[in-house]
Amino acid sequence: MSSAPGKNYINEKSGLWSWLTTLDHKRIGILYMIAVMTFFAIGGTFAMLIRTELFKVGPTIMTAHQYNQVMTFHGAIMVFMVIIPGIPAFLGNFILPMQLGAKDVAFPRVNLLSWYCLIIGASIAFFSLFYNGVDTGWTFYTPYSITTQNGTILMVLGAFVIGFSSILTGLNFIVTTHKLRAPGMSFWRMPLFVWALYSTALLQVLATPVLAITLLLLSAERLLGVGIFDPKLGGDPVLFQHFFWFYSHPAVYIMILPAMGVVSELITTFSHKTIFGYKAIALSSVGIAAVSFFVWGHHMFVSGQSEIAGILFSFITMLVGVPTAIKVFNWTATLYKGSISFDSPMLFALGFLFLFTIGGVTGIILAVIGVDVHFHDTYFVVAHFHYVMVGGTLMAIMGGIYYWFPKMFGRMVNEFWARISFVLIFVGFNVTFFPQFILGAMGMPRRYFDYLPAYEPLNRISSIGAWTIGTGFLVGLAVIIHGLTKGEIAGDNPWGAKTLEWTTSSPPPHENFLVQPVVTAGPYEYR
Amino acid sequence: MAHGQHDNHEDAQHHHIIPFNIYIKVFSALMCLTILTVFAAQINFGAWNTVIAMLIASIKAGLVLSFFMHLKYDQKIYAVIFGTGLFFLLVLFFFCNLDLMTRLNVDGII
Amino acid sequence: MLSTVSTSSHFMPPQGSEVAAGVDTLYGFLLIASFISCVLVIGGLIYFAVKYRRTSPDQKTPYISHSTTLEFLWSFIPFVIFMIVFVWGWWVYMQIRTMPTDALEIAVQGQKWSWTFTYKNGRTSGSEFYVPVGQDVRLVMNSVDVIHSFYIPAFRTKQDVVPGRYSNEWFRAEKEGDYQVFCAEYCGDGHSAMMAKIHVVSREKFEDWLANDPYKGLAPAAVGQKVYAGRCIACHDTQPRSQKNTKLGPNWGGIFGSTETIEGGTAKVDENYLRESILDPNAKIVKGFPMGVMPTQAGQLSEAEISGVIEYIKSLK
Amino acid sequence: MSTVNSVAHGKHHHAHHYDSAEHQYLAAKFGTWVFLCTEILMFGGLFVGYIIYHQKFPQMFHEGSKFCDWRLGGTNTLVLIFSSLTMALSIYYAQLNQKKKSLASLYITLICGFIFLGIKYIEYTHKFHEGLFPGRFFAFDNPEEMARWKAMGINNMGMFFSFYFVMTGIHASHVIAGMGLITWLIIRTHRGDFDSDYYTPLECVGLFWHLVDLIWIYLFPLLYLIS
Repeated sequence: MSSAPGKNYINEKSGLWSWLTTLDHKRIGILYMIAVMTFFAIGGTFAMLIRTELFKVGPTIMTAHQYNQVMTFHGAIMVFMVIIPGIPAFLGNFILPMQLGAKDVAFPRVNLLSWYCLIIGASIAFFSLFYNGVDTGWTFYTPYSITTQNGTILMVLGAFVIGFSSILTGLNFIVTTHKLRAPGMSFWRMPLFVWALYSTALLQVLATPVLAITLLLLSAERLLGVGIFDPKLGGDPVLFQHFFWFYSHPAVYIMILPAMGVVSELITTFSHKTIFGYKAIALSSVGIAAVSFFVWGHHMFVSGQSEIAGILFSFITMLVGVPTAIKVFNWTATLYKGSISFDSPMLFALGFLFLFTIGGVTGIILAVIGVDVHFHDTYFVVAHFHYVMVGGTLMAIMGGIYYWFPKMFGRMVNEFWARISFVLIFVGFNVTFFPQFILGAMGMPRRYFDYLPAYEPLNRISSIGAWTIGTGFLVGLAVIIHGLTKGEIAGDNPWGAKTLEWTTSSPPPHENFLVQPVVTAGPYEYR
Repeated sequence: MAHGQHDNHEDAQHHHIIPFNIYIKVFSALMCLTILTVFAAQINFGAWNTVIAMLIASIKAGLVLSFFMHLKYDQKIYAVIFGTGLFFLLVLFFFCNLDLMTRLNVDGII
Repeated sequence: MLSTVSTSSHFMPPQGSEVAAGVDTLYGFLLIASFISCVLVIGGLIYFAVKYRRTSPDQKTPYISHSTTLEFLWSFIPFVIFMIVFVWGWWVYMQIRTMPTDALEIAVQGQKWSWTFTYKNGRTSGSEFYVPVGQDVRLVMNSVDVIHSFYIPAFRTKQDVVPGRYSNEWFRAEKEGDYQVFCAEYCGDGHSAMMAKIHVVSREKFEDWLANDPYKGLAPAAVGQKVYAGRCIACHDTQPRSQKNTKLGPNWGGIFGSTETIEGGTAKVDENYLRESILDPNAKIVKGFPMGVMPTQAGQLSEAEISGVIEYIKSLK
Repeated sequence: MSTVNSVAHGKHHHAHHYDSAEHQYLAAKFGTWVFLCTEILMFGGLFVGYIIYHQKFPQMFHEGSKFCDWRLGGTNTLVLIFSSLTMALSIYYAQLNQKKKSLASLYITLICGFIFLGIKYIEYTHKFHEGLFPGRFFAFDNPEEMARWKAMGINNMGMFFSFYFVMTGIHASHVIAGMGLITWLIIRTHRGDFDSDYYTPLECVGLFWHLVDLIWIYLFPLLYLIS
């Protein structure tokens, strides 16, 4: 069933039903895009509410109880529904099979099922709003989560179902990478985005099941009172934290590894130069993925785990720093003697490098156990992970959207406004989160509805920055919508990139390639 | 792995068929081991009770994996996948247990 | 250089202890190392971006695939630095976590959303406590409900307080003064109000305070005021009900003798109503306030204290 | 995976994005093994919890295990092992193109599933009857035993039954899921979908069913044989 001329995956069939039942990985990618952008808008609104509330000392626009729910929803939505599916399930779904030279992912139905898992899980989670909401924070720590209001169980079940979405996507990507590579596409010829997604998929498959069982036990805790995590019945709440972070630390890399993959693509394309140290970057993805399973205890340095465990976790955490450093240095080295053009995707990639470097070094500061005792659960941590998650992952998502937009929709975005959105997001981001490092050093704990007057000036700056980021993302949304309808028609390869997805037409036909590509060289042959 | 996908389906065009009597032998062995583990549980070996029970269970699991699940005859990658799962499970167990075993000031209130 | 950084420009709270100075020195080192690596990466990035910007559409670039030496160097050098800071951090951590043997022991109890401190002689205190300067103090902490975390920024120390077991934390204050305590583990609506103060005073002052019956010679209403400041202030204001309610619970001002609108009816605010609200807070919920937020104070307050609080509420206009 | 977008290729279909039916078979099997890996980690979390609390409260687990009848558990073990054999044989017969024997094996597997659940039902109702509920709802009413436990320092007997019900409950849900899949296989075998060239679903469901057996092989001694 190869496509007729002029037909592509978008216009091959029409009607909402054809989209909701599609098995085409590209269409499913677009479904993910819509879902993730919607969730991002909701989570972002909650973020704006948080920063507005924290604009001044004392209650501003809500009560403490409402604040805690807003904070919980912001965290849970952004983690489970935006950043985790963001790059793999949206950009990855669209790009991975094309970069491998495949016609689709290995299991198209499972792929669609995984989208429905996300939607159903998210609906269940949002439904908790009608059952008094949730105020546990996205971490669901026991015993607080056992004793608080009933909405918690819906949120927990929602996260459980979304977990399946993540597992199924990961499973699909692993099998696709192993079984559906184009002739000649050896592992060492795969683009770095594929390497990153493959490492991510390993994490999704190996870590998420433990989250599933943890959340099931938490539900059982509330419904059946099993007492496994309830100190009143002999259970150990610290064990819950072990189980939770066994998933949630690798989850941090589920969020950042694909972003690193996107950045590898962007840096090499817009430097018009082969990537520096391909193997080192590829292997460091797998290395980060593997080591990430051994470090979860650094989220628990002051939780009451044993001192010996804490020190060991601190040591292994240092080891994760090494492959991360390799990546950052190799990206910078790629720029050397390059021919760098500053199209909007590249601006986001450079922004990523800037912010991720700061996020990375502050991560090392937090990994030093003696210093972390002071910084743990303060705004320093909040600033650090926003530098990595927003400054890293969201910058990469934005860069990735602008980069692959011509391929997805056959149109270019408005370059000028895309750059404006970058400037607003980049500047706003630093204004928002840099002061939070200082707040953390000053000792302001996180998840605070109210704070001492001494913290007010920096909180004000932070809130102003947040509104700037919000504006930046609105501009970004406008750029995307404008590009969809009125953008200039793009060629097959507007950026002069070398990976396989650029060899087919834009937008690609149903089966991606009219002729099965055969690979004879590495992915970044700029000679 | 130089040829991408095409190396995937040259080596297994004809699937190995395990002879009937091997299935029956494995089944008999599993039955005997089940009876053995029940029998062993009636005798008190002290702390070794659990170890013996787990050892027998692991032998049974090995039989099921190798023959019923064809791991012995199939591509090694499947064993690698399964082993990876077990390995990371051990990681979870190791660190949780390390924490609980080395807490110096565990004075339970209840 | 380290000490300059660690005292002037890194925004940490004033150092209250020797351990804090140790933490700050390490932090200063980390800041400098971080700053240098950021300058290297970000500076290199900007330098390359400017120097090697694209000049023509068909510009060619050299094919530089890798350099084993360079890649080894920039994995090995960070590795060495990481190991140095790890060992240093370990050493600092051992100082934070090694409990002194001959210390003043104070039992700390966390409850939503207040801290109670009990000394060996039975002296208890809510939301503030006194310690002598230069004395090792060990806190033996537990929680009656959920996980809290006892965080003293000036001493750079923090420990989660887990229900079902005891946690330890120690400090030795070097300077007299008042130090802030926060709850650093999210524990619900009053989390950000769950604070306490440490008063570091001279040994004589401390002995005085310790020997003193806090309520000696006080009228019941004054006793109530002290209890209020220790336990109730996180959630209740003393302003009249007509004022805007800014805290979790209802304002206290002028409620005595009034008729309160509660869930499913009204109630007259008298001594028995107040007593019930203290001991069984969920029996009657003032309309507009959530159920199940306030924990019972039964077993937490003495009879004299309960009466004191009621008298104090009576006195509020 | 063979109805939509499929390519006619001899008797059997394979989806458009695979080169051949064999290629698709290997991918499906690969995916199944990855899925089994996730199952291992999910159940594994429970096992880790079990071992940790067993170390913490050995006597409590020891006493609790006395309520689990090894005869019923042992019978269930044998039933599941036998069903694993028949499951493996159904593939064996499909490989030999013996449809009737393959079908018979599947029916026996399904019946074994029912027997397993029946015995589980007997065990569960017995425990409910005695008030042996998990955790907070533990309502065992035997003053002598309670006094004995108290003397031994056991005050959270419910936790054993928490583990018992959660572990066997999740396992039973897998048995039910497996039985649903086997029913689907029976329907397709009746229809004549499978032969020596194409039996991918048999193989994949078979792997799942063996895993369920595998987990029970560990659950049995951990819950029934530690007293």
